[in-house]
Formats: sequence, structure tokens, C-alpha cells
Amino acid sequence: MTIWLETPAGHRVEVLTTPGPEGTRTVVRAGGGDVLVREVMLRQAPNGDWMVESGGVTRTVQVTEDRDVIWLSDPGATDPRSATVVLRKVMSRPSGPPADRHLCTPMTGRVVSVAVKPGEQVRRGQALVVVEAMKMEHVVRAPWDGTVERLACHVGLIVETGGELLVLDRAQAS
Amino acid sequence: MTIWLETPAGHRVEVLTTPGPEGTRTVVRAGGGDVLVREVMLRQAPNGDWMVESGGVTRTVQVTEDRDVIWLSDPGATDPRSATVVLRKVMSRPSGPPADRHLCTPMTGRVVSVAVKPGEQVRRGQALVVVEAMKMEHVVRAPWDGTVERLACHVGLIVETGGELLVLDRAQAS
Amino acid sequence: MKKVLIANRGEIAIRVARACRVLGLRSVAVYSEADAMARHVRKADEAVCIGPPEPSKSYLDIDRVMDAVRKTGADTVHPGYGFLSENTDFARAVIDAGLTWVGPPPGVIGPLQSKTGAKAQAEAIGLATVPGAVLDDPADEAVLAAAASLGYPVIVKPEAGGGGKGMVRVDRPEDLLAAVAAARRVAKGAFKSDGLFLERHVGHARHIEVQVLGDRHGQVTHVHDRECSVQRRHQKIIEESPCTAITPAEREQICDMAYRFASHVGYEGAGTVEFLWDPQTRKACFLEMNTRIQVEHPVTEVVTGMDLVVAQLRLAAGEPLSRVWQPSEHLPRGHAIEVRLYAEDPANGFLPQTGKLQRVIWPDAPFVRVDAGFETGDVVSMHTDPMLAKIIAWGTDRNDAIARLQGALRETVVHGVVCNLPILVDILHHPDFVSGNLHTTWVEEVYGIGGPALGESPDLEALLALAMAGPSGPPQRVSAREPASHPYSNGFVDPWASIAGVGFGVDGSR
Amino acid sequence: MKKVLIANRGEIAIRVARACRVLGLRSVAVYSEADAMARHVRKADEAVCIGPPEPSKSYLDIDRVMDAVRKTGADTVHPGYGFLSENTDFARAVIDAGLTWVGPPPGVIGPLQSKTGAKAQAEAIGLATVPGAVLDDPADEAVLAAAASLGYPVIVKPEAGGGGKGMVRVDRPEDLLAAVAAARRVAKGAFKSDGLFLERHVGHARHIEVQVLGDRHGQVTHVHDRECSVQRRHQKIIEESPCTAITPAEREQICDMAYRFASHVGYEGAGTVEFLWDPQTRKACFLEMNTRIQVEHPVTEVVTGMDLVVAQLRLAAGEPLSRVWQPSEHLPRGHAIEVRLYAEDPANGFLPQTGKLQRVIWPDAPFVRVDAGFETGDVVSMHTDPMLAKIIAWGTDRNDAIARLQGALRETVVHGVVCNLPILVDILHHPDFVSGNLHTTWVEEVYGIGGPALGESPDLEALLALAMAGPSGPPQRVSAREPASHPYSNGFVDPWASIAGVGFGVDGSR
Repeated sequence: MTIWLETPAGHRVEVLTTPGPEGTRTVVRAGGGDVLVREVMLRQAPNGDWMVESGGVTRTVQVTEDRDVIWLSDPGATDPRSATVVLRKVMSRPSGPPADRHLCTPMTGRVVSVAVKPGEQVRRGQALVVVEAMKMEHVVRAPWDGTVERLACHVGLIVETGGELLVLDRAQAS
Repeated sequence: MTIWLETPAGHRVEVLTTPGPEGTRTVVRAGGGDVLVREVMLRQAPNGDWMVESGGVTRTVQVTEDRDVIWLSDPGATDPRSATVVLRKVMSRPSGPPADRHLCTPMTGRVVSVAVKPGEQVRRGQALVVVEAMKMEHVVRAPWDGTVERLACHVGLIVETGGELLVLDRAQAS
Repeated sequence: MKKVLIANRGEIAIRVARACRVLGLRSVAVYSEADAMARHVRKADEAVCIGPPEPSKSYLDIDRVMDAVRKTGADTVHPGYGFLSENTDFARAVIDAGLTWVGPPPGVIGPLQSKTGAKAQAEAIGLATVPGAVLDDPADEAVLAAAASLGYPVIVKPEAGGGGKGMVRVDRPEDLLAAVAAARRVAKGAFKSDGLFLERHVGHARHIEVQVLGDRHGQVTHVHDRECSVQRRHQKIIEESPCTAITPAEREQICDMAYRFASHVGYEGAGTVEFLWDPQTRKACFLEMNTRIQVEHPVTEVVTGMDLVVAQLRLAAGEPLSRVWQPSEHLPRGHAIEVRLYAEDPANGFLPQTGKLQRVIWPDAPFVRVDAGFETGDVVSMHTDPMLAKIIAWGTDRNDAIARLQGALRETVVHGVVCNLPILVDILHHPDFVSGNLHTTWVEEVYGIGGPALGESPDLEALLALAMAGPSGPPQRVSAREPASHPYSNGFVDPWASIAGVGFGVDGSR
Repeated sequence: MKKVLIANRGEIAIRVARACRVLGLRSVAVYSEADAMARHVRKADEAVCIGPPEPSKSYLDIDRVMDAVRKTGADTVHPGYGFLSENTDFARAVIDAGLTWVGPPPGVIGPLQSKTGAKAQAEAIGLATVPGAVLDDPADEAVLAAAASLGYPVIVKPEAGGGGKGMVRVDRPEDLLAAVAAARRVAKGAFKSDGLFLERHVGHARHIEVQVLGDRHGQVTHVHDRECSVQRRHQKIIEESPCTAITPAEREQICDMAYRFASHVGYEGAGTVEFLWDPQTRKACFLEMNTRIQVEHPVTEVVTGMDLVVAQLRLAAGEPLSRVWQPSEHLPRGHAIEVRLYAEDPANGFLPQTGKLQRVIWPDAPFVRVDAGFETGDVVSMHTDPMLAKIIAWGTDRNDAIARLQGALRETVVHGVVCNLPILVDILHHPDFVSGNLHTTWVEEVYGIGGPALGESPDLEALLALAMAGPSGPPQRVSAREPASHPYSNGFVDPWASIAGVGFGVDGSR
């Protein structure tokens, strides 16, 4: 089976897996499938760790599939700052990114104030909605000059991370 | 559903469980089912711990089913020496205890010597078989006077805990 | 003292339960409906539900907590930190019910609740304080005048604050009024008091604090110093002991200031006197006193060998300080550093994150301690503090402690919810941190308010590990597709969104 | 020094990997086919298979280990304890390959391998030793005469022993020859040498030992004392530091004896000088010197703040002792106790147990350290030592350490394989242990050789917990019925058999 993954830096790699009695043979390719990155054997330990064997040397990593992303930790990474990376399954992603013009909340919380009405014109940087969680306020500002097309929230509403707050049309040639 | 369990001290208790939206209602009875020991609600936490609620107070225990036994740990037990107990499922036990006359190895290991032959008469306390594991020897001795009916092992054999070593008939009226 | 009810949640509730176990006391946890399966519930001997998910209707509801005390027959109440820990009404309710309150009496807590009041008390015994002004006149002109008299930048602070909530730095007069309005709203919500004051911002200052202990018989001592200058949003994220910026003589002077203040207010139990230390003048200014155990207490425990929570319980039981604390036995040794692991997105303004922790591995090595509130399968809800765990390393010196902490963070795995681990790792490798060249706005200056750009380029090792990602023969143990078992587990955060830069105010198409 | 191959398994291999991480070194694990999924493999940066399950064909096979060194490009070899740690051929092979050997040179290890040779060296510098006799003449009469000259009881010991293997106490002449024959067989198998000697049994003696360190430049120091009197089958199961039986002057004298011995033999690296201390005469007799890190090294680490494995690596790299060890910085503080958790059945002669650990929870509390070789899902095989973990607690004094360890063991859960946890808990609550009234045969005298009768009557709390046992709504996470994923996992132990008294030599029908 083959899947495509995207690294945080935006590189795409192809992962081809073939289960077998010794483990799962796994081939990783990049560059549209032309460049062989690595060929390894995978086995899963009882505690869920994955053991990666290549050339007779085994390394151990932690992998968690969570919806359309894969969390991957490698305690032996040469750069400890990238010991954990999050990879996106690009082919199997169920839905595209939120459409243009839709402003979303970056955190789960309660809407404590809505400063605009539908049809209102706003300037870039203007405060639109305030979301509060754990006693911390986050001010959602207009990323561009435009017109509020639709409100998708009201004061008191609990919104979840990525949830739509309002639709802001871009100003026409302003 | 009802199961019967036997405690290490040999007491038998009846456990009646009824799953529901709030958790699993569980009634424990002893004395042939006549004595109500406790009625509790059970819920399982994501890490596998079980939460036991009775009268609005919740306690947490660890439970592991392993074949015909149940390992049960209660870190809040009043006597820390019985913080872990092993319970036997008495009704659902697939097979009875090993039959009379069968001598078994108390540990997994390799048979390093067999001192008797079939038909040989032995005295109580006499060394019959030596099992070795992790460089430690264990001498299996005759628990009674008797005759070796059958050998079930030979030198070099790997035997597992509870595995039969030989059959020793009891001496007749000796 | 036989049974202790812990009026808190998370790692501090677990920490108190462990101290109870050492003393042979039974522990009782309380929980909101959002926390029915939480780790602090599982780690106590008993637990009682005290209400709905909102803290105001559970952890902050004195009546509900007192009901739990009665129901379980607890004879002692430990408030932890946050929630009701500095609430005089709660302390009084506990004491009036004939129970033991683990903390100073209401008469000591009360006056210290007001930060300006505490500063006045400090000034009364000759301690320096940071110049400030109370905003008792809400008129715009009065507010502007007060700030102008101090000189910009100023910091707006709630009178009854904690955890950096509602604190905001203002650099220009034109931003002041909006900042004050926002701070009033936050303060009102968080502390039920919208009293604010201004303080002059001291540039590149360090946060130094001193642990103190007092008994019920009038004896007080200090238990040495900590430094907590690594902060984001005015909240500490890395703490250490001892502070390496000051000379032994300066350290002695600061500890003595704390001792004098604690004596002056007749302190009982464990508390912390906080100072702002100006590297220009090498002077420590009194900031405030916290009348409870602090998040960062482990660094003191690790260098002194003193169990501060056990000490709290013993002092509350009436033991004299001399039995609990022997200065010669508890001299600081080596160096300790603590990092706070928060469910928050450092690449996105440190915004709190919620969701289910699909897989957590805490480190486990000699001279490393983990005080964790969460483990695999637990859910981080939007109702409470997103601190997942504290990881503390001890070393023979600061470099040794840093090396051990670096190693421990390598082994730390948190999958399912974005957390601040990458920035903690980056800080621990940053030359400024390694050389100890820190101040309270260092994180902001180095990483920006929006947070750092980290983990953008996994190296070859990570690409190797990448091979793991395919669906494979053995069944996956951890799957995000299992049905949500908890009403709050659907507050899931798509970590991809933040890493790809799709967040608030950013064009979704990238 | 960049990459360290750890020629060992289990907790000590993990311990060494962690020390490597502190020093910024990469670690390489080796494993037999039985250990392909073992925890020590997962915790190292890299791992290499070195052969079949039998240790003689893997962990004890010098050629296979050296192949792994070459394959991974390791420049340093740490042998841990047991296996090849005191094997001069191995040390020489490592050194001849131009690599760094973490331990004393073969010329120091060799002479200390012979226990009677070591005793002779001790006597040469005036140290007292336990009266003994070499059994170089295998004739029955010679053996009997040797024992008679010492006086019964005597202890038969392998010349090249370790871990109590092959040691047996003989109380009567009629048991001597059989004991000697059995000991020869065990010694031959375990140590490839059937040389034996006799030692007079010293009644109610205590085992006291001293940690030493030496550098490559002729400097040696002692790092204080440990007591390891709680033993079963001549193997330590509980260790502590400091020993509380001796006066400060006696302690100083014993530490000085160890220092003198280590200096005399030109010791390098970490080692331990062991003594038998007779409470009647209050005299310490030299027993032997172990030329490696010991299982019980953490109690010294915890009271001194000294990382002994990091010290081993630094000394092996050629650093002078003065950079690694500062006596004034590493003075012992408080008290530490370690228990060894073994997969063995205390109710059945402490026989080793094998099988799959269906569920393991290690404790996790302030001032408690766990050095674990296993976690949930791991398999205990019949081929190797059944030690699962060491749990170490520190306290301000011995009582505090005991209380913390008692609390830690309460939180410890091991399901699936019978282990010695109940007897450890019982010992920690025993009046003799609490008062420190211990000696090397105390466990046998109190609990009998067959082991104690424990956990026979669960109390009401356990009966409440019993309610948990039913099959219930939510799916069980841990199930014994999942197919065995490992060739050795079917070595399952029915714990019920032992608890019900169904075991070897007992009528199966009860």
C-alpha cells in the first residue's frame, strides 16, 4: 500500500509498505517518487513503540495516527528540536482547507464579544471578535480590509479550534 | 451476567454485572449468594484504570484479566500487603487442577538431570529431577513414597511452569 | 489529622496526595464532571464529584467543596494553588467547620491579596518596591496621568492577580485605555475584582523569589531562592534554583528581605516572597507575596531535600518549625531547573490547546523528576489550566542540570495535542539560556510574541522515522478513530492547521 | 568518545544509555533474539542483534559483541554488571581493538576474579578476612577436613562467583558433599570454572560495602558506604545507604579499609569493596571486590548526588578524579533505600517466574526513583535474570525513606507474572527492618526458606475492588487472550497455582 505524506517544511514523500513475517518492509521515496530516501523493516513492540531496522541496525520511534495527521517522535534525532514532527496524509485528507474569507478561532473557548455586524466594512487590524479560554482573551482581528458577509458566532457561544467565526469578504480594489 | 470468583483465602463470591449508560452496575455477594458484600458502579478510565463508585465516593483500582485469573490491585487498600490479590474464576475455569500423582515443575527451565526410571520405587523426599533456569537449580523431590509410573521429561527438555515432569503412584498402604 | 481533602485538580492535587501517603494520611480528590476520569481522581484514595465542568460551579464553589468534605469525613483541607487557595472566605469556612486549613489563616491571606496593600506593608519595613500607581479613579484622564507619572513602558496588573492573567505591558499612551479595559474584563472574570494598578516596567529585570515557611508558634524561616525569569504572557515557564545572577552576599540579602517580610506579616505555612531584580542597579524590589504552594516548588525541594508539601501538612498540624526544618540538613546542593509543559501552540501566540492526549511518554532518568497531571488517553479541556506536567532535573551544577533536562525532553513524547515542548527544547539549547543571560521579557524578545518558528525542517533522521507512517501489519494500538468516550474529547485540535500556518486571521488557502 | 556500545541488557543497559545522553554520547544496545522487543533495545539510540536467546551464544559471546561494535562504529564499550563485565578476555579484546573500555584494565580485574586471591591481597595489607579454605583437593576427605577445620556452619562459594549463584550454607557434615557437588555444577555452568572455597558462616553478620572510584592517573577515592544485609538465596534484595549499624568512627575505618585496598590493587573506574561486619566483635572482614558498577549503585547516587555511571564514562575517557569527584560537594545527605523487584514467587521458594507482563505501573513520586528494565507488554524469559526493576526512595532520615518507599510500593502494579512485591512490602513494615535490626540470614529466619505466607486474606477494601472483576461494558484494554506475539510469551505462569498452593510436590487436588 502507498500513501503520501507532507513534512512540516512542505516536502512530499511517498511511503510504500509491504507486510511480511519479519515485519513490514517500508520504502520511502521523495521527489515525486524518483528519489529513494530509505528502505527499512518495521516491527511494533508491545508498548506501541515502532522498531525501525535498516542494515541490521534497529532504532525506535513513537508514532501516533490521529485523523489525517501522523505524530512522529524520534528521541535519537540529531536535532532535538525536531525530535517530534507532525506529518499530514496528503492523499487521504477528507476535506480541503477552510475556504478563503472564512475567519476561524485559533483556540477552543467562549466568544465574549462580537464588535461587528453583517454588512459592516472593516479595516485590516480591526478587532472583530474576542474569544476567551482559561481566563485568557484572544482578539480576532481583520487580516485584510473588507466587508463582514456573515457572522457565524455570537456572545456566549463555545467555539472549537478551527471553528468558523465569520466570513469576511475582501475589499474590492481598495 | 454472573460469574463466581475465589479469593486467595478460598472464599467464593458472586459478581453480577449490568452494563448501563452511567457505567456497569455491579453487585458482589458472598455466602452462596445470600450476603450482599457491596453494590457499586464501575467505569473504565482511558488508561485502563477502573473507577469504582459507591455512595457518591469513587475509588480507583487496576484490574487485569489473564486467562482464568484476575489480577486486582488497590493502592488504597488498608493493608498494603494485600494491595494486589489474584482471584480465580471458578465457574469458567477451562480445566480442572492437575490430576493426582502428576508432579509438575514450579518454574520454567531446562531439565538438567533425571535421577529415576519408570517402575522405580522412591521414598518421600528423594530427589527425582533437577530443573535449571537462570543458573539456579531446583530439585524436584518425591512428595510421598511411591512408584514412578511414567517419565514426562528428559535431560535437556525445556519445561514450562506447571508442566508435567513425571507421574508418581502413591505407595499402597506402606 | 487523618484524611485530607485536596480542593484542586491536575498535578498539584496528585502532588498533595503523594505527600499524604508519606505521612500515612488518606487523600480525597474532588472533581468537576469534566474531570471524572482525570488522573488526579485516579491517584487519590477517594474522590467526590463537586459539580459541572465550569470551575465557577465546581472547584471555585465553596459550598460544593465543603459538601465533599462532610461527605468524606475529611478533617483537613489542602487548597493547592490557584482556585480557592488564596480565598479568605474558603479558609474561614474550613476553619469554622472545625477542620485543619493547610495554609496561613484568613487574617494573613487577606491583607496580602491586595498587591498594592502588600507593597505598602513591604515599604513599611523598608523594603524597596517597584514604582506603581493604583487605578482607583477609572476616569480616562486619571489613568493616563498615572501612567505618565510613572513613565512608559508600564505594566497594567490586576490587584488580585495570579498566573500572569490580565497583566499587559503598554509601551505607548495610545494603547493604554484599551489595555486597561481588557485587563478589567479579565480581572473581573478571573478574580471577581476589577481593581487594577500600574507598575513601571523595569527593563531586562530578573524574577527572583524566596520560599518561606512559618509555623503556628510564631517561627518563620526562608528556604532559599528561586529564579523564574523565563516567562511568556507574564507567566513563568522555566524556573530554577539557585538564581545564578546574584552574588552570595546579594542572595543572603534577598533571602533576609523575604524573611523580614514574612515575619512582619506573621506568616504561617508555605509561601513565596517575590522580587524583581534590576541588573543595572543590582537591587531587588518587592513585588508580592503568594500565600500558597507555588507551581515551581519542586526546584527548591530538589536542591534542599525538603518536601515542602509534607512540611505544609506538618506545620498545619501544629508541629514546630524546628522539627520540620533544619537549616544545616537542608542546605542547597547543586542546581535544579523545571520546565512547565503546557498544551499551547508556541507557533501561534502560545494559544491554549485542547483535545485528547493520544500518546504521552514522560521521561524517566536519574536525577529527573516529573510531576504530571496527565497521561495517555487523558483529555485537556477548555475549562482549566492547560499545564500538562512539570519536568525537573537536578545536576551538580547548572550545566549538568541543563544537560539532564535536555536529555529528559528528548524522551518526552506528547501526541494528539500541540504543546510547548519544541520551544522548551529550543530555550534549553539557546546560548542566552545556557549562559544564564535571562530576563522576564527574554522569551518575547527572542521568539516574538507570536511565538517561534520551530521544527520546520526535519532532518534525515526524521525522514527515516517517517517510514513508520504507513499503515502496517500489526494493529495500531493508538487510534484516533475510536469513538469519543468523554463529552469533552471532541474539543479536538487539528495540529496540522497550526503547523501549516492555517490559523486565525491567515488566508486559509495559504 | 562519541558512541558507546552497552554490552548488557535490562535496567542497567537503560541506565548506561541515560548516562550517555547526559554526556552527549550516542548509545548502542545489543540484544539476543529473545530480547528483540525489550525495553533496553527501545531506549538506546541504536541496537544490534547478537545471537540466539541463550546468553552463552549472545550476551556472553565476545566475538558477537565485538562484531556489533564494528558494525555500529562504537568507540567505547560499557559492560554493565554480570555477563562480560568482569571478563578479562573481553576487556582485552575491547582494548586491543583500540576502543575505550569502561572499567579497570584486565591486569586489575584478573587477580580480583579469584575470591581467595583477593582475600590474600587484603591480608597482605593487614585487612581482616573471614576464615576460609580453598577446595583445591576434590577428594571427599579433603573437603570434609577443610570444613571441619573451619567449624560448621560453613558456606560453599564459587571462586569466580557473583549474584549469590552457587553459594550454599551447610550446617552439618552429612550435607557437605552433596552441596559441594551441586555448587560445582552451578559454578561450572554460570562461571565456566568449578573452583570452590569454603568460608566460616558468621552468625547474624551484616553486609557492608564501600563504593570506590579510581582514575587512569593513579588517584583513588571511596564514595561512602552501603548496607545490603537483606538477602535471599545469598542475593541482595534490599540495599541502603548509609549503613545505620555502625558509628561514625567505624564508618570512617571501613571506608578507609576500602580506600587502602583499592589503592593497593591500583584500581581504576568504579568498583565496590565488600565486607562482612560482625555485630559481636564490631569488626569488618574483607569479603571481595567487584570490579564493575553494582546493581545497588543508585542508593549511593541518591545520597551523594554523584552520577556513578557518568563518572565511569568520564574516568574511562581519561578525566582526572579531581574533576569528577569533589568530596565536599558529594557528602552523603539523608538516607536511601532500594528494593529489587524480581519475577519470582516468594510463596514458593523464590523460584524465578516467566511470562508476559500484562500490566505494569511503576511508582512516580517526589524523592522516588525507578530504574526499570520492563514495562507493560514486555516478556520475562527464562534465559536471563528475572529482575524487573529497582525502586529507590530517598528521605531526610531512614524513617522518612521507609515511609516514601512504602508509599511507592503501594502504587506499584505488576500483573501477569508473580513477583516478590508482597514480601518487599512486608519487609518494609516489619519491626526488625524498621528498627534496622538486620543480618544476612534475616529473610530466611523470618520468612523461612520456602518463603512467606502473604496476601492470604484480602480485607474488605479488596473485596470491594473485587466487584471490578466482572466482564463489563467498556472494552478491556488488557487481555490475556490476544495471540502471543513473541516466541517466549507462552512461558506463562499461572499465578493461581502458586497462591492456591498447587506447585511442585504438592498433591494437585489440594
